[in-house]
Amino acid sequence: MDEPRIGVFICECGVNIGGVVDCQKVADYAGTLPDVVRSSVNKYTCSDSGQSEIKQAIKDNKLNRVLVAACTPKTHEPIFRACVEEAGLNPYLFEFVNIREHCSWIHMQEKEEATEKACELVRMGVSRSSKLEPLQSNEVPVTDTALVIGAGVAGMQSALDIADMGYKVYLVEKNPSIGGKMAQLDKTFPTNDCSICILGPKMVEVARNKNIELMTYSEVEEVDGYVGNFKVKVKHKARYVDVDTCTGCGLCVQKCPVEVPNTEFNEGIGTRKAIYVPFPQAVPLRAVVDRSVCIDCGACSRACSSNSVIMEQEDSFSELDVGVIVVTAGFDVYDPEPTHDFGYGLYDNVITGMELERLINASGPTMGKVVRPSDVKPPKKVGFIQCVGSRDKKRNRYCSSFCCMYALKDAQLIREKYPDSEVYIMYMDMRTPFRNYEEFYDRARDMGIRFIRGKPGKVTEVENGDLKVRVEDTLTNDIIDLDLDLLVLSVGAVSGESTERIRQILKVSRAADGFMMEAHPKLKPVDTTLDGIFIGGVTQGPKDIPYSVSQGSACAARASRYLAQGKAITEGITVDVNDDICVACGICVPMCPFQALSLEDGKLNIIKALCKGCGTCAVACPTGALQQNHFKNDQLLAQVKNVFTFGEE
Amino acid sequence: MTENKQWEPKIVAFCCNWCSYGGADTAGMGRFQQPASLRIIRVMCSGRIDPLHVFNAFLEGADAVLVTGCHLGDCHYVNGNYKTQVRYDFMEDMVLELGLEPERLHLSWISASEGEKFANFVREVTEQVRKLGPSPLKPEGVN
Amino acid sequence: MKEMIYQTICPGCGVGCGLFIRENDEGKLSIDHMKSSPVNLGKLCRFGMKLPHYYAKANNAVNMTDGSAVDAETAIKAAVEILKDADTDSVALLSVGNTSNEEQMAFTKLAETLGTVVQTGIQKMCMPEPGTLAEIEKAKKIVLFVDPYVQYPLIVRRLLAAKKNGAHIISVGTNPLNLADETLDLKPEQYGELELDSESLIIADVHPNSDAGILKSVKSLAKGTGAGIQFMKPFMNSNGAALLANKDGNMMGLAELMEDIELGNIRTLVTLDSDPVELMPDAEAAIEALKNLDKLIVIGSVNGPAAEMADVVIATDPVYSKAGTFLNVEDSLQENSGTGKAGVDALSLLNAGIGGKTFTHDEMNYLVMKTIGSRETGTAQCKGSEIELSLVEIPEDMYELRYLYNPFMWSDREDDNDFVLLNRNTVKKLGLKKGGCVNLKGEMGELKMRFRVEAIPDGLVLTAKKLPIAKGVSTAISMEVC
Amino acid sequence: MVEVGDRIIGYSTDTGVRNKGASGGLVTAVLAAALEKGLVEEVVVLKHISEYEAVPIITSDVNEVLASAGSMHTVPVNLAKYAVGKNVAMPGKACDIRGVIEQAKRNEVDIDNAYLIGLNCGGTMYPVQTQEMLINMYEIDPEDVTGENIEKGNLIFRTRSGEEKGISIDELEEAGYGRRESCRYCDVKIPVNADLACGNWGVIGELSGNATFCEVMNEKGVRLLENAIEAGFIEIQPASDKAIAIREKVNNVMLSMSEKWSEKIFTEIPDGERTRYYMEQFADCIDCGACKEVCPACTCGEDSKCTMYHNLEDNYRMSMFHMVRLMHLSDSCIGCGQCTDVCPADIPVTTIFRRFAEKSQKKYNYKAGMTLERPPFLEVMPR
Repeated sequence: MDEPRIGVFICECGVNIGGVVDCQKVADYAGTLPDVVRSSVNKYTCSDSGQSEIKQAIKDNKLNRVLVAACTPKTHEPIFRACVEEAGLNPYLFEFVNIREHCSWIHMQEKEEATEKACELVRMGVSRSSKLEPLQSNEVPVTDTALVIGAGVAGMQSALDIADMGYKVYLVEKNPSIGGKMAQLDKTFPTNDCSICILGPKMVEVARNKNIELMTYSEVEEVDGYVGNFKVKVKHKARYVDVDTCTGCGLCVQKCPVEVPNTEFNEGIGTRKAIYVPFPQAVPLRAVVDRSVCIDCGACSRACSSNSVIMEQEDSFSELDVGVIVVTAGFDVYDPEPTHDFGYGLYDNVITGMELERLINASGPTMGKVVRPSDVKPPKKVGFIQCVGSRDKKRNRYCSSFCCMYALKDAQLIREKYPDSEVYIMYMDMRTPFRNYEEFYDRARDMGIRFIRGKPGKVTEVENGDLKVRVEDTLTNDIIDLDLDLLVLSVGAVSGESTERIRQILKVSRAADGFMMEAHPKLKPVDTTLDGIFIGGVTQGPKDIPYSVSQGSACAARASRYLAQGKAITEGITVDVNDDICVACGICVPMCPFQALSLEDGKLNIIKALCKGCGTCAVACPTGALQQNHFKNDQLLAQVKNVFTFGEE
Repeated sequence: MTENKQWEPKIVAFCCNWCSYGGADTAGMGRFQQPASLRIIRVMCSGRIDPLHVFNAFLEGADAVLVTGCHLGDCHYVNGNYKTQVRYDFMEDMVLELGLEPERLHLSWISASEGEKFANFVREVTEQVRKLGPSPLKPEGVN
Repeated sequence: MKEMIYQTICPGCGVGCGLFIRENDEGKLSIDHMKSSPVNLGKLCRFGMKLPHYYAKANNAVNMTDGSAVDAETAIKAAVEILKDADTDSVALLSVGNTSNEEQMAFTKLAETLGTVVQTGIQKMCMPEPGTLAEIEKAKKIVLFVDPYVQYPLIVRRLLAAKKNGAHIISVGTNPLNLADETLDLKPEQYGELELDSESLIIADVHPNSDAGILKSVKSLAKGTGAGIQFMKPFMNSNGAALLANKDGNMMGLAELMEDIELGNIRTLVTLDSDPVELMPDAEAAIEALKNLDKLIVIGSVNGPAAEMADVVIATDPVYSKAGTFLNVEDSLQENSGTGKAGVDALSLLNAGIGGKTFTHDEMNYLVMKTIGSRETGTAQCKGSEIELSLVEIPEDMYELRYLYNPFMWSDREDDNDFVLLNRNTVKKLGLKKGGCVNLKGEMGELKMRFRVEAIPDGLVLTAKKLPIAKGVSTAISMEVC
Repeated sequence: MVEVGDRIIGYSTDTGVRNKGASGGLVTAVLAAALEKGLVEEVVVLKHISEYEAVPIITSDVNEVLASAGSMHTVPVNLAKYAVGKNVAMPGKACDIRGVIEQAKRNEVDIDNAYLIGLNCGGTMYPVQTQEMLINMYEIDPEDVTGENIEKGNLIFRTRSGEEKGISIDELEEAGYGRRESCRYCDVKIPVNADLACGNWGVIGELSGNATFCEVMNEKGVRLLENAIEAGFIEIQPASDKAIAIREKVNNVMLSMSEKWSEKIFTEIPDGERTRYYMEQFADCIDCGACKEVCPACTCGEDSKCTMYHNLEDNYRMSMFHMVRLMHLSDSCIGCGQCTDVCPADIPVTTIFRRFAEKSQKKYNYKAGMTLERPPFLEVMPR
């Protein structure tokens, strides 16, 4: 590397910086620092003219380092890196100093101190800049297949989009049928069209698509490798039915003597047999045996004309090589049972929204008849309580986003089916953004559904399973006692156990709400911090169907960038080991959460593509042989050293 | 620095790129005013903060050192901040045994949204250190 | 797996630290601490700890004639031819004490055959009898004319022990020492202020670049007050070299010797483990001077810069594997466990070649023992005159660059002392930046150096490293920020 | 056959070894058998140089083993760094074994193939100081000494003429002689971290002085003993309850002595004075790096974090080198005392490092060098 020649650009950011910090003074000071060959002040360094000045200066002054003192690198570093790269400089030779958020904006009244601090921050930056080294991103080849985990509506959309782009997709679903939560729903807001009627054709499309290899009743067990080169182990749970020959005729189901509650699809309302077809529109439409309740009587086997029942079947495994992974593992509905929220689990006639979906569904256990559990009679007075398990400091702080809308939908459906019923919705805030949602809310009001702004304090059961609900209407400050036949809890979403299991296998970060964490809340909403792994649907956080579908498509688009290019560019800021110093003690190896480090033949081996550049291993390294590029010890210590000066300076 | 001004401590803060550095940004965006005592050094993950860096900061003349990162469980790199916690416990024990006052070394988890928390933290530590005076490890004639 | 373990002493300075050198079957060297050594209890300084590097770098001495490698016989033959032709008056032999007594004795025999003497690089001077280093611990008042930390680290513990025993330690010099109770920057005429008595001890050192004026003052200070004096020496066998050199010859200082070479008075130089280029403060000047020689014969275990210019190089065994004995600054006799006799054997053949007798290592050892047994003690050695060097005048607007000579500088040791020392006023005056560097300008050029701030007197710049911009103990330089 | 947990008394079957080696030559015989029968390829032993000096050597020559120095109280060297061969047997004091275990944690020693024979150790002494002590306290010419032993709190020397003279350790240490400081407060006297824990404590009756008490600590210990029995090199018999009790008693006496010393040496330094104390202690450091070089818990090469970022020009109030080392050793220091031994400026390095390490290791309920447990500083999750 040549002697450092640093160009310093101090940004006034209009008056944001210039109004507090004496930028000219900072630039003059910077000019006296070692290795600085030019320094200047710009009104807006990030503007076109500011950027062209940088590029010009790189040429004119033969700069091999550029330092900009302006706002935060979190937003503007990529801009300036691109700028210096255009002028032929390695982007990692750019150094950013934050004198806005970290200086002018927080010392608005102390201009002198702020100027002095800005000088010091620039000095720290210059010292670091002198020690920066050019870095190259690495290229790795990408296997042109994708794995989609979870075949709900988001996963199906994602799989279809990737498949339609011409790439092979493995779609893994833990349940015997694809479809996810949407298949369980009755109608969909705000159009009230039948859920399965719109989803069914899509499910068939998935099954028919030649590029999609569907793996139902299967679970991802292990994932190894890195972007472009994932090795995935999938377990195919024994179905005890030959999927290839079964026609889903249902004869076996009729003969099966064992009947158990249908918890899988009907929320425990109604029953199913030990051998069953998940639901009429299931894809694949094949039977499955629940061996935990099967009595091995053999009745199904005898009933089957195609000899498809195979009781000897065992779990099998496949190993997949995929380039990218889309996670649409879905969610669980919040379970109010353990905490008996609003008497759920104690009183028969307190049900969840999902249970109501199955009750109200024409192909559900009651054939669409809404009845209350205690006496199987249609309710006359129905209440909905919103935000159950959501927006609650003791449960989950977040808003589950779709509960308001489904409550409005279900309330309307009840009013339509039973025009003489009274329907109350007890809410904290009704949240109805997006097209036709507010109109849907208006329609509900027009239909005579009554809205009470307040969260009920107490629910008590009176005689016949009737319920008494006390709620304070916070708009009128009235205490209202409602007598209800049926109380529906608008429960929200939680990240389920199986989703958490997938998260841990993939090592995707977990957000505070328990859902998977995106790489950036705004700019990378479906990316994860792990290259080549994307998250969509409620896996990422509660959202409704259109949003989930969009994310499914977004995941497909993001993922196929790798597939289309056939290569991936991995992090430039990785760790490197100096073999002359490394003593192969192996202390660093377990420090890496990405399995990038291993000891091989008495030498430390780094898989660059796995390294995310956090640098935690470099701290554990006793010799200092392991160094995080761009944040090397001498680079950081140069900054530390330059915090301080001889007092006289 | 002019002679008649009161002594102002120098505090070195190590911030992780994703959370606490963002927290400092948010403090700026919210215009939460702070004493001009802090010098932030950015690392990608708090797990990159080496006792080496912290001790060097003290030896160079830091009156206090702040180790900051994402809240536990929120690490961008799975578990970097747990490692930070492990190492911090050691650093803290060492600093105490070395006879430095406990107020001179702090650990705080600050998310990118907690600008006000960041600002309050800086204010509190600065106030504490002002009372303590310069660090006994500060080399003569350096500030 | 077979390891060799050599019991030897450290060649770093005259203290004579005992240690083991371990050579594994791949020839890699490492050290083991010899905790039973009464000199150092197994402790070693930075130089001693890095000894394997020194040997790895230095033990590559190869027999050569005119720059090409030859076998020992050829090299010796070539040297014989040179010495045969040489005129007795213009031959000089130099050995400062980097080798065993036996080789030293053999060198003296060679000198006798040639009709000359072995020069040790230190002019003849009245030296008091050395005391033991353990006596340092008993002194009541100690005056240091050396920086023990940098120059003779293994006496630090002695001084600390003395301090623990209540000694008052005064450093006369420039660098504030942690172990000193006070640091005084005294001129020789002010030495009276030290108020020494017979329970006091002066520690100073003698090396080829010593300031003769100061040495003289120090000696008279000791004489006048009855204080003891311990002269430290920079070479492992300085005392042996001084003892075994021909006693009545004309002993010159190294500077004088170089001057004679420059003037053409000396036309043939034979060195034994002594490299004038490394020993002189200005290497360039030394090289220029050596170019005036007709012939240069280098005998030794080290391939230094002089060896590169030599007409003949005769390789001897590295110190650790030599057979032989050494006298440290206490005059205590130490013995190596090595068996290498290449040096004595070569000198024997040389001697025979020019008409002298052959001899063996054992014969040399006998003579060494005999000499040591019958050595004269105390001031009886003192004869002849002493020459004073003049001190350099430093102009008002310049700084004085002063060398803190340490023995390890002559072993071409890359050190961490890669900086100069100056004080806060200088920093302020020049506007130096923390972590930055300072540009030093001397008569021989410019140099950018990093610096360390110490409480030293104004106008002074100290270095413990040879800098190519200045020659002599003390030089006027100018400085600016860089 | 031998089992883990067995406590036995044993001796060499070879009379020559039995008489020459300390306490019946059991350890020498076990080592020789391990080498002869191919259980190990190399053995680390002390090569005798003088009564006060020995050098560790790695050898595959049985004769070197038989000629080795055995246990010498005046050779305070730590053997850990010599056990880096692939398949090695090593006799050693508890601190030697602790060092090997720390080396194994850092991948320098293959612990499964390193056979560690522990030797009870009440402490070691400095050779030069010991010679001084012989003259001043025992009035014996150091050259006349042929052997030494610690028994019942007395340090006993044997001379050429066959005489023995003993003085109590307390008395010697009072006079400034006796054991090294780190040995005085060392709290592992019986090397239970080794594969075999051997020593003469608990050898009573007619075998006294002619046999070794040995506790089998693990499977490797079983292999060592069985190998030597099969080879016909040793004979063993179960230790009596009385023998076991006596060994325990000796150990307890030694440990309570350690505790007393520990209290005496590690007096609490008040809050306001510690910084100055440590600064003063390190002020005489000449940066030779010897303390790091000899440290058995350190496996770094010459360039390491403690040296690479330590510059003399920085002129800090405390040494960066020591700060980093204090950190790295606060969980890994085994208290062997080597660093103090080799410090040319006589800085009580070990004692200073123990001030940090004692606290840390107590806090994490972790004792370096005793098991293969990962050092707490290197844990991923907080304990």
